[in-house]
Amino acid sequence: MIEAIEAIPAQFIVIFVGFLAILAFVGLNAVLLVYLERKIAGFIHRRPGPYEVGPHGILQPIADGLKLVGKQIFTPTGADSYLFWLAPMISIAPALVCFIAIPFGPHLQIINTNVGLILILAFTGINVLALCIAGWTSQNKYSLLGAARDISQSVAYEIPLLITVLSVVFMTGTFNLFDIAAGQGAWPWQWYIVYQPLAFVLFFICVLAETNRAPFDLPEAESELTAGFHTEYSGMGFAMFFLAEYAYMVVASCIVAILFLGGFQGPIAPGVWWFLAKVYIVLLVMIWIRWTFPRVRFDQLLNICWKWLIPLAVLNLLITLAVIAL
Amino acid sequence: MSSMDLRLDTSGDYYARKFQPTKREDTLILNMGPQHPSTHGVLRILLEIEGEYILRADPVLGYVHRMHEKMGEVMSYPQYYPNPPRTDYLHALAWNWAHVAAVERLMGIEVPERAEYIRVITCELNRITSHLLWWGAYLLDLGAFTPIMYSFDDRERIQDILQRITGSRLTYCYYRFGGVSDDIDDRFVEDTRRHCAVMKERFKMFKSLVTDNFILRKRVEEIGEIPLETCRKYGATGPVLRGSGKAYDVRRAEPYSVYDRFDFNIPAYDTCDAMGRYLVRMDEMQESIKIIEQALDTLPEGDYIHPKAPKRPKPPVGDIYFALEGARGKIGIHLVSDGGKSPYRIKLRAPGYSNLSLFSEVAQGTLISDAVSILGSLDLVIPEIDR
Amino acid sequence: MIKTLRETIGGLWSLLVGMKITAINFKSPEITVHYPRQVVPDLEGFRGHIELVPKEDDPFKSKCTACSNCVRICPTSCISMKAAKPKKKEAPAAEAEGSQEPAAKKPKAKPEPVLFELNFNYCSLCGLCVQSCPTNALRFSDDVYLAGFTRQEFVFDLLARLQNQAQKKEQ
Amino acid sequence: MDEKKAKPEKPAGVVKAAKQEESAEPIYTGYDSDCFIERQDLLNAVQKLDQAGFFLEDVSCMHITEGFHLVYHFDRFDQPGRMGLRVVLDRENPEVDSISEIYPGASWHERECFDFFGVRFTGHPNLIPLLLDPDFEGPPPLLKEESALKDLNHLYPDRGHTGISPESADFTREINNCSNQKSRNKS
Repeated sequence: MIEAIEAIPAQFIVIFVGFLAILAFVGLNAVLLVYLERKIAGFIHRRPGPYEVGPHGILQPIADGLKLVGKQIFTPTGADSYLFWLAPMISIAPALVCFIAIPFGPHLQIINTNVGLILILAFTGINVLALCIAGWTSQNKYSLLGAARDISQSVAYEIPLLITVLSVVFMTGTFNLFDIAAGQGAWPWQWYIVYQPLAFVLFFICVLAETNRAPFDLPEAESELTAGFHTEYSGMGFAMFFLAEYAYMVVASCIVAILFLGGFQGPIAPGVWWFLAKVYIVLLVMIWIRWTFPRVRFDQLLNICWKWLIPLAVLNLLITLAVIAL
Repeated sequence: MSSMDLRLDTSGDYYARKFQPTKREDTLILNMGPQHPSTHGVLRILLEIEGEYILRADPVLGYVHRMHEKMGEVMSYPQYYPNPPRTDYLHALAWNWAHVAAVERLMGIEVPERAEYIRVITCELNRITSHLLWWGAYLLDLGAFTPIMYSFDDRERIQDILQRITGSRLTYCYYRFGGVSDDIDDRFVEDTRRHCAVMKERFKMFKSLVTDNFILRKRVEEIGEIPLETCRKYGATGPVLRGSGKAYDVRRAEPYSVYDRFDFNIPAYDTCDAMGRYLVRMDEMQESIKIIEQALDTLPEGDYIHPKAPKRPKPPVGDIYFALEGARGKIGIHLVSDGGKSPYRIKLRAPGYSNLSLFSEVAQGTLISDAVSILGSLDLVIPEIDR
Repeated sequence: MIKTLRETIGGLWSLLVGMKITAINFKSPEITVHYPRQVVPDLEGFRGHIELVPKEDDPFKSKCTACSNCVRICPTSCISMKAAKPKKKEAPAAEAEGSQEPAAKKPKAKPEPVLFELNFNYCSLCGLCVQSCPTNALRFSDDVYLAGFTRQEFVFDLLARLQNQAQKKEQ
Repeated sequence: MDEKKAKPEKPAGVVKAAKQEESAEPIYTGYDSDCFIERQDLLNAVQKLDQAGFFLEDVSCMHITEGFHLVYHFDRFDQPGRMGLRVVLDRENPEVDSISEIYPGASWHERECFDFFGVRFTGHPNLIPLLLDPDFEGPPPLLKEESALKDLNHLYPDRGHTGISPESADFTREINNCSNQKSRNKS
């Protein structure tokens, strides 16, 4: 028996344990983020937010989760039920994979791969497919419109996202997330945000759009498309989309923290705490933005991308290259 | 997908069948409403869309139709008090006033000065609450959730003030033939003054949070242009008309009550777009505050209701059309009396009815998001439209 | 070009201003009331359903003279009332021939309600009944926290309510 | 607020030569000018009003002994003045030309009259129920019982009920009169 375990490569065990850890991490994060989101919204609105379940409503997300689990699973008439229920799974699975390559601390990373950044960008791209399937198979016109919006939005924003990432990659010369983080110093003036402020802003906007966060939450624009692609999902289907949305937010914030905010680098305290603190600051800003701005219109969203973000990103890349070449 | 034919809704209801797609193959019929987050109640709009562009739009009404006009014919005049405010629950006092004033004019009941002042103050306070709710709800349509919470804060405070006097917070039934049902006191005057001062500060905050916001400007500027001629053809009034550049306000055009004694502007913007309508309403709230402050300064002493006001009025034979300016436009009451104790015919002119009727023309060729923006900028109250 | 650029930068600045405002509000104190633990302090002027006003000298009797003005004026007919003349000790015999005998003989017994019910389900709280009452026998209650599970719970027997209130007062 | 008991203000006659009385004691009726016109003249008259820059406020219908009485309320943005066009329709065949060609906004008002009274508007592009349920069966809801009906002489005493022609000088005078606004100086 022991031999059998020893026969398994160590790497595999690490991945297996890591995967369980990721599941726990994603679940915990979602719970915490839901709570934070509602609490922050509450405070911005000058109301208490969730307050009744547990002290200061701290157990509210768990109650919500239980409610979602207990709900009836409902498939619309005429929907392709296999694809319909596959979509939420396709949505959540890649998000989990992404965490494998993220260095949470100097010694806390599941696999340290040279193509970590590419892996994450590739896997987050799969989410589009999930939303597309969800919208298509829902037999609902609003879902269909939401899916159509999501595809054009994601496709458009992948481009400036990749270009801005490239400018950081050219600076560091590697796609390895650990190396990128390690390449920055412990103090804020040593982070890449100082060298690449424009890239940071562009990347952050793209992240908002890619994760479908307000003001770019067009695929699920409530006042226009009721709930967009997940109009017809109930119970766990909806919960998985919800979970995936928050998981992608966390992944995106991790990338922002690694690329621009020094990752796990920081003075005094252990790296993992610095990393989490930075990730949460980014998340808080995303939540803050959501509760402040109106939603942009669909064509404006694409205009921002094609007319502003892509040229600026290219410009930024060229400047970066010129500086490096010199 | 083949199992679902998105184009031909043969199984649809009466209105969907009447609204068959045109000859084009690549269009979609979309039912927006009656339960849709942006239609503010139970309005249904049938859309024919190509991608996200609207080719045709046709509103379907009647989901909250209650036949208030028939109720008017079977009830006596005082019994009809609670009905008109329930058509437009956001500016209830204006409807209350329209009904009361029409009967007063038909019978020649005198209204004491103090009562007229009280009516002006309360009606303008109510107008502010109506515009505040519109503001919040419009931004909700545009995807900003926070402003409605701020506007409700102020709105609730005004409702607190009004509740002390009128006894209700939404569907007021306060005006009576010949006056109002209760007098106002010093505390009301004080509270109102204080809140007016607070509101002035709040408007600055609203402006920098929302009106100046870049995203909002892009969502409302040059959206839903309604030329003045369209307004005239459809009989649109109120902020919709003033947003199209015509400073037409019943308070000025056919002065009623004591409005001719106050100094206030009629805001008008000739941009004709949703931004024009937005700015008109934002300015109007400030003008209302101006009116309220003037009225409080010059509030006369005296009766709050005419001592000889009839309890069971029986107006003489005749017909009368009385119009006044509601938050959404010109409220009109056509009252025909045959000398009996209930009206022979009472016709309510809801401003939203005419304002909404131009939607199908304006919405053509716009995006769904813009249609939502236009719909919000018309400031619809569906129960008023359906009556 | 420069104009667009300036517009864009001004626009971005307006976004930051918006975020500043929400941040200020984030720090400001709450304006809501935690309902079950706190209640709204000032309920002056609140109009609940109507209730009967007791006589000054006898809290068990209402001022109502059963004129049924309120019943007639109510737009939704939600008040129902039955009137009767109170039975005085020597009255029962006199009652029958009371119509022939003029009232001069003894002070006429004022009619009073034996049943006064309000169907609150239909009430639109217009206040016409209170205003039309010649003896001011009706008033609005301040019963804000009114809730129930069935419609039947909102049919109030106002006479019984008056008795309850009087009993509570006596205790 | 000094209007007196509203007696029907207008003197009898096809045209109300309103001016003489009003200067003495204005009575508020809300109408600065109103006249009866014949059913077939409606489109013509509305055309005239359209050219004069009026907008349509609403179309009010009522059930009377003679049939149906339609009142079109018009008003102006620039020079105030409400104009009422009154049309009387037959009982058996309540039909009138639709004015939605001229005023598209009238389309809904006409559909409302069709709903509530069963008045048919010829030439209306889309005369289907608007406020009522299309499955609604039974007589239109605002029709009165025979015993409750009143006739024109009862409702509008002391004035003629015959229509004037929109081509006539009287009609032009009505249009011009209504911006004098004498009748509502004291509202």
